[in-house]
Amino acid sequence: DNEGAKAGKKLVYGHITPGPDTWYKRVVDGLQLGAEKYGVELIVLNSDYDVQKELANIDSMITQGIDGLVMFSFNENGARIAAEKCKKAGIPVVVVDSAGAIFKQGVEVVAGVDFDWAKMGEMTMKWLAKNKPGAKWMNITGNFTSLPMIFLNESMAEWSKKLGLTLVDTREGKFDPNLAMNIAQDLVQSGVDFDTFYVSDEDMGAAVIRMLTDKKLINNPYWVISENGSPAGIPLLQDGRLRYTISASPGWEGVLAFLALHKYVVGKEKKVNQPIIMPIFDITKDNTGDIIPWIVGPVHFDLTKKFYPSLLDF
Amino acid sequence: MPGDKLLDLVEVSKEYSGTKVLDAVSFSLHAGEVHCLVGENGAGKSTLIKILSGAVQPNGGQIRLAGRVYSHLEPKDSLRLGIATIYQDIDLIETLSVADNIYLGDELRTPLGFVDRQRQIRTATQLLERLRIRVGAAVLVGELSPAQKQMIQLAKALHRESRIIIMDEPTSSLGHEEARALMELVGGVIAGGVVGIIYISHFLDEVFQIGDRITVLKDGRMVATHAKGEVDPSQVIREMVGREASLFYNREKVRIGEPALQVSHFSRAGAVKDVSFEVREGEIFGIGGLVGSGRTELANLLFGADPADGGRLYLHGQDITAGSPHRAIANGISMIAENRQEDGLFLIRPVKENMVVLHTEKAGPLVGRKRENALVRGMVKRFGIVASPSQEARELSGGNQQKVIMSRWLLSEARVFIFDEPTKGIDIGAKQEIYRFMTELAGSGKLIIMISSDMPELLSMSDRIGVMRNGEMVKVIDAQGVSEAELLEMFLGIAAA
Amino acid sequence: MDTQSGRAKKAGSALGRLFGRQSFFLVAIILILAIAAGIINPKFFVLRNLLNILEQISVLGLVAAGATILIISGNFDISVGAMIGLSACVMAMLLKTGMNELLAALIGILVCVACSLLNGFLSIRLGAPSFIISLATIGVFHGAALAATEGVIQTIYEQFGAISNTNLFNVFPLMFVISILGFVFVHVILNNTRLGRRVFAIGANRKAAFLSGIGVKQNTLVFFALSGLLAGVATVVLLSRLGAALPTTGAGLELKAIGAVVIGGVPITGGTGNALGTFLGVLLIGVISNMLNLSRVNPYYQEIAYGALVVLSVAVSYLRINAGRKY
Amino acid sequence: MDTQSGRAKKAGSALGRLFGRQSFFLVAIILILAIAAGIINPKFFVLRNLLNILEQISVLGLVAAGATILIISGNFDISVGAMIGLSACVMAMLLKTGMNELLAALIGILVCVACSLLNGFLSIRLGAPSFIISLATIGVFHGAALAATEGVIQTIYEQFGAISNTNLFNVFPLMFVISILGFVFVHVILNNTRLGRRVFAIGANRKAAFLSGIGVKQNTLVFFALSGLLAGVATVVLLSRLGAALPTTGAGLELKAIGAVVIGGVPITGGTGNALGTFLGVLLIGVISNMLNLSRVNPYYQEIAYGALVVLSVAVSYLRINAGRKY
Ligand SMILES: Nc1ncnc2c1ncn2[C@@H]1O[C@H](COP(=O)(O)OP(=O)(O)OP(=O)(O)O)[C@@H](O)[C@H]1O
Ligand SMILES: Nc1ncnc2c1ncn2[C@@H]1O[C@H](COP(=O)(O)OP(=O)(O)OP(=O)(O)O)[C@@H](O)[C@H]1O
Ligand SMILES: [Mg+2]
Ligand SMILES: [Mg+2]
Repeated sequence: DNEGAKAGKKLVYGHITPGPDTWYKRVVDGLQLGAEKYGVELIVLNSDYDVQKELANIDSMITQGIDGLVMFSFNENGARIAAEKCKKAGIPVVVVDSAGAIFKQGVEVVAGVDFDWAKMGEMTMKWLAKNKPGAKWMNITGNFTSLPMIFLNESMAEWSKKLGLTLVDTREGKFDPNLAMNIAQDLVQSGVDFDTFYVSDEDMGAAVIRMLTDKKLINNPYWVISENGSPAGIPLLQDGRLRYTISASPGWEGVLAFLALHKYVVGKEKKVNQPIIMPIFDITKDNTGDIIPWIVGPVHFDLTKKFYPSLLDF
Repeated sequence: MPGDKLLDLVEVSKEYSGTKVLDAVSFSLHAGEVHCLVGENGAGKSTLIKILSGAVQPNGGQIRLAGRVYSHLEPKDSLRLGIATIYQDIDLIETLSVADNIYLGDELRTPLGFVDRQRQIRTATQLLERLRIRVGAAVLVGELSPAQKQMIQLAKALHRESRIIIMDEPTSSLGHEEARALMELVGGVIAGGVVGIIYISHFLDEVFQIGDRITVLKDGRMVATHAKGEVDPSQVIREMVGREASLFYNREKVRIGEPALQVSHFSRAGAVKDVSFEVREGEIFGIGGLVGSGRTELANLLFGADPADGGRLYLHGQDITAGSPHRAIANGISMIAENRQEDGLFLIRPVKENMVVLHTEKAGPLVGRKRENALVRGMVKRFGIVASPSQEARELSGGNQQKVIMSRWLLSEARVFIFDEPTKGIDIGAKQEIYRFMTELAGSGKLIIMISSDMPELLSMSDRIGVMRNGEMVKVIDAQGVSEAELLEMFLGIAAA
Repeated sequence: MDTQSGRAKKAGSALGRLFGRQSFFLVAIILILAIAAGIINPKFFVLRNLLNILEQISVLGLVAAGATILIISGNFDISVGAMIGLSACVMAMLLKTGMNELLAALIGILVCVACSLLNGFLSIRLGAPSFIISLATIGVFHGAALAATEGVIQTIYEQFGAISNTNLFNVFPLMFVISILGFVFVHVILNNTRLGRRVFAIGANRKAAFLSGIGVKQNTLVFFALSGLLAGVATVVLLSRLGAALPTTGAGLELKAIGAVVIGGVPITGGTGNALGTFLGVLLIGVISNMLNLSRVNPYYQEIAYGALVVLSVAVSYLRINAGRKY
Repeated sequence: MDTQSGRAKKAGSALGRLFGRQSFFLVAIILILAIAAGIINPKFFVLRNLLNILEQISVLGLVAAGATILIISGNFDISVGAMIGLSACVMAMLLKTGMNELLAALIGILVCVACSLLNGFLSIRLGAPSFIISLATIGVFHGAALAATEGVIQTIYEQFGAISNTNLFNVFPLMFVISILGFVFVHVILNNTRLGRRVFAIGANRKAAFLSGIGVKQNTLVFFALSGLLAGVATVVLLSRLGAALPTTGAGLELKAIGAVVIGGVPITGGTGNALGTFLGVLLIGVISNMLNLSRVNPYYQEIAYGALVVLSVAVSYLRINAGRKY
């Protein structure tokens, strides 16, 4: 079913990305790095967070007769539809960031690259409980409708209770730094008793920190913790204004997704529905060097060799 | 004794999508003269003067002006060259004050360059007083009646020191008094010998009163230019219409029957005070009064367009008082509104839809194209409307627009017709056709109320006339044997009650 | 009289009469773009791809057909995207409880009609522009969908697929046929019914319409109901296509629909326009999106190209018509 | 004559004259909401919170002030959000190269003016509504920002904080002062300059304006330039506040701004309105957002509450004015 590969023609992979965003861009970079290394052409289409556009993108990929698809959907349903449509068209699919949901639905894909969002929530709460026992924290989440956010929020709420912390309230920051900043500013003013902001990415986190810094409230009393380990957070971690984050590299995620797909397409892999769950680490001021870089490079192949040697085995 | 030549239009032509509406028309104007332009609706009068004012670009010909030759003008060139234009359709900014409108594009400014609105209001007030226009300079134009707006257009054109003044049917919405004031004004301006005036009107008596020369247009072509005194009205009419028509319409009288429509105690605070009267079968009941006397307000109350503080309407004893135009129409009442563009026309819709809207409302949920087309064709023919049924209403000449509105309501099969200034802007030939129609309606048992500021029309068409003054109907008189002067005295309230 | 018929003849060639001037140019642009797309990527003209385009525009088409009525009548509803999201979530949740598909679809459509009527009612009752009312109700509808679902996607898997799976004569996607029926419906209303005349009359001159005995307020409510009805049908099609609903499902459709309507020749002040123009506007948007996807342009540049192509299309279709306009 | 002046007298009490009728009711609503907010959470009336509101509305205020001119003149620019994103990204990228802050700000403002002029130019040149043109250029501006940044956030950390850190007299946020200056600027233009008279004239009746010798096209370009200028200043303030830029920075501001302008009493067809109304519209939006944030309403219901409060405000301000309107 991989006529392209067999005919020795240049392989063409497709990638559908949810929308323009630093994270997604780094995933694209990772795929691109793999594509360059193995001489594959990569077509990227952008869904702009629009389910209909996503559907059109899937159709378009099939029309163009690609040899494999890396599907990154902002909703589990998009990934499912891509998997089903591509299966009909005989195109292998690797899904990114929605593996759990896909496997649960019993749809067949080659692999799913993902983070363990529930684990991430657990780690965050454990760190907070240890470093600020009894913390009262405010959750400025991304989108209510985003699957990782839903998992993360559930897990954090559960562990927060278990560990004797208080989740004071949740607000939707919509990944919009301006909105997150306004919400944080009002919450500070509201008289509600809390001491920690959990902000679900560093872009929003940086805006909240800027506001707290201007108002001279940073770390006194408000701590800010976040997620992802984006470069935007590193200097803030280093100067102590961002207390904690979790390292999760989209660049590496892209590389892994590429390798999983490529290994299958060139015929060295027969297994399907392989979960590739990426490692995550606590990051604080002291170990910013351990952050897995977002910007792609050879380091990601080295890491792959270390954590997933079999993926390079073709 | 003509002064310098101010203007020469040489063989000017204009086409709209392939149709010539002006065909090599030449026209000139001297200082100190009033040059009148007459012709049927759609003859091209307004188009000709719009070419001069820069509103319309000609397709051919020359404009010789101020020692130069232009192929076309822009409004700002035209204004700069001392041409002031009073357009037929009101083109004012409703959301700005009277003073702001008068000085629009030519604002008075403080030394710092800001608009000096206080000074504008002061000088505008002086100008308005000089022109005897009784409107406050700080009032929003949107609040004025059509007649008042028409007068503001006048003030706007005259505030600049212009050498050429163009007036396109300036008296069509004015009352007798205002029209006379305007005539005097024109006389005064002309007497200076510096200014020349181009004057368009369907009132031939006006034309013969103030015109030094008269140019007749027909179907976009120039028929003739006459010097005053070399021609009589009947010849001009023949040249315009192509047949004989009388300046005064002598309507057939219909046998007057019993009182049928009873207007009982209509009031609206600040506008109409306790108006009651009766209309008899076969009768045309005229309503006269000065501009602003509340005639239009009264019509709006009868038609349910404005909320009344009180008042009932009975037809043959049956209560047909309406709270809305919808009810009014259902009760068999029609009203031809005074302000055709604001209250009547769907300007961006085809002539046909404009004409049949009432019919469509009556005829059921589906549109019957055949029947509509037949109705439209009939009206276009009867009134000589120069337009195709599929043309947008905004492309029609002013008089033709008025004919479309008239057609709409004449097609309505109502029992009671209220006409508010029905023949505004309509040419002599078509006026007679409309009068004939109204007479027929009266003859077939319809009840007609006609508001008109046109004295001859009011006197010749009405059986009785209700005189309104300050919102009150002060008296009802028999139209027979009353002179214009007597009627005017009653409007003003000078004559003994 | 003869001047008139001469005018009518000259005004329109056979084609021009058929399409109206704006539509004629739209067709020309669509053809030119399609040819360009075919040259860039021959796969553009593959039947499957053409059918894909039809499928892809069917939801937007239904929404835009409804928006055509509203915009001609001088109204706006920019909460359509949000009401579609709400209705899709409601339908999906009902289906998950095992409700009969037809009944669920009916309820979904009613949700849209109710939302739309709410906008119309508030706008009429308060005398406020429907634009601002519907801007505010976006929050209400979207918030209601969020509250109902708590943000969790409502997946209906194999249910409700009948519409999106069916192809008429084994070729034409049923969705597209439904969309076309929507356009025909709107076309007939606008051109052959009294209601349609009222749409134009109210849009062209509210006051004159009122004085002609047209119930402006009541009819405006009907226009909103119709727009809601079409949005409801669009939701059914969309849900059938997606198999899942989120509060954000449908977001942004309203602006695209308004864009299509305006490209199709309806002035934003209303009063004139037709269903065919909107259909061509929708088709144009569909063709541009599809050709860009097939063209392998870098996605970051796709958006620029998309915007530029829309401007270009507007240019061709408006420039000819307004050539020489002075103000 | 006396009927008229009587009418004028009835229209306005002293307060009514001061504010205009719509503005008067807006002030009333804002006060009522503020009191309600204060009852729900007494912290609402803490000076710090009131200043926060002023800070939060300053960016929207600048955008809306510019939109007031455009909308009164009968135009729309719904690409303002996208152009702010582009300009913010350009500025941030320039700052990262170490460019002088003032120079970078100037360039950022110029980017907005250029984008806005592009919209105006295309709309005039093609004779197409600016709504549809700016709908298309959203893609162009957003795409350009994406292409420049590749979607990566541009963080400027400690730079460019001067505006957001400074408080006049140690109390008033400089951002808010800038915003107020923007409103004063627009107010003076609208009320005291020839240009302002033209804004109204062109918005109310393009043809009449043209016939009065006003260069409709040239002046429209100036209006776009002014709107761009204010959007540019808004971008500078926004970037200073956020310390980072994304292509999506500013997204949605245009709809909020249009909302504020319409709530403030400008009809969407233009022709009338004033800067004070818009300011009150912006303030209203700011108060509602703030009171909701302070109120601890369940986050899923916050959006519903927001929409409902906006509808309620529109209700109070329009209902009185249009009471008895029949069509
Ligand atoms: N924009 C336009 N498009 C097409 N035809 C037009 C347009 N403007 C005017 N016309 C046509 O030009 C002709 C002349 O119109 P014009 O307004 O000059 O007549 P007029 O002599 O002033 O008539 P009236 O006495 O009714 O005012 C009419 O047939 C009219 O329909
Ligand atoms: N919308 C309005 N706002 C304010 N004043 C108005 C309005 N309409 C009419 N008026 C005023 O009400 C008075 C009565 O006007 P109306 O139109 O009834 O008089 P009319 O006798 O028909 O005279 P006209 O020839 O001016 O119509 C006039 O002074 C007019 O200025
Ligand atoms: Mg004329
Ligand atoms: Mg009157």
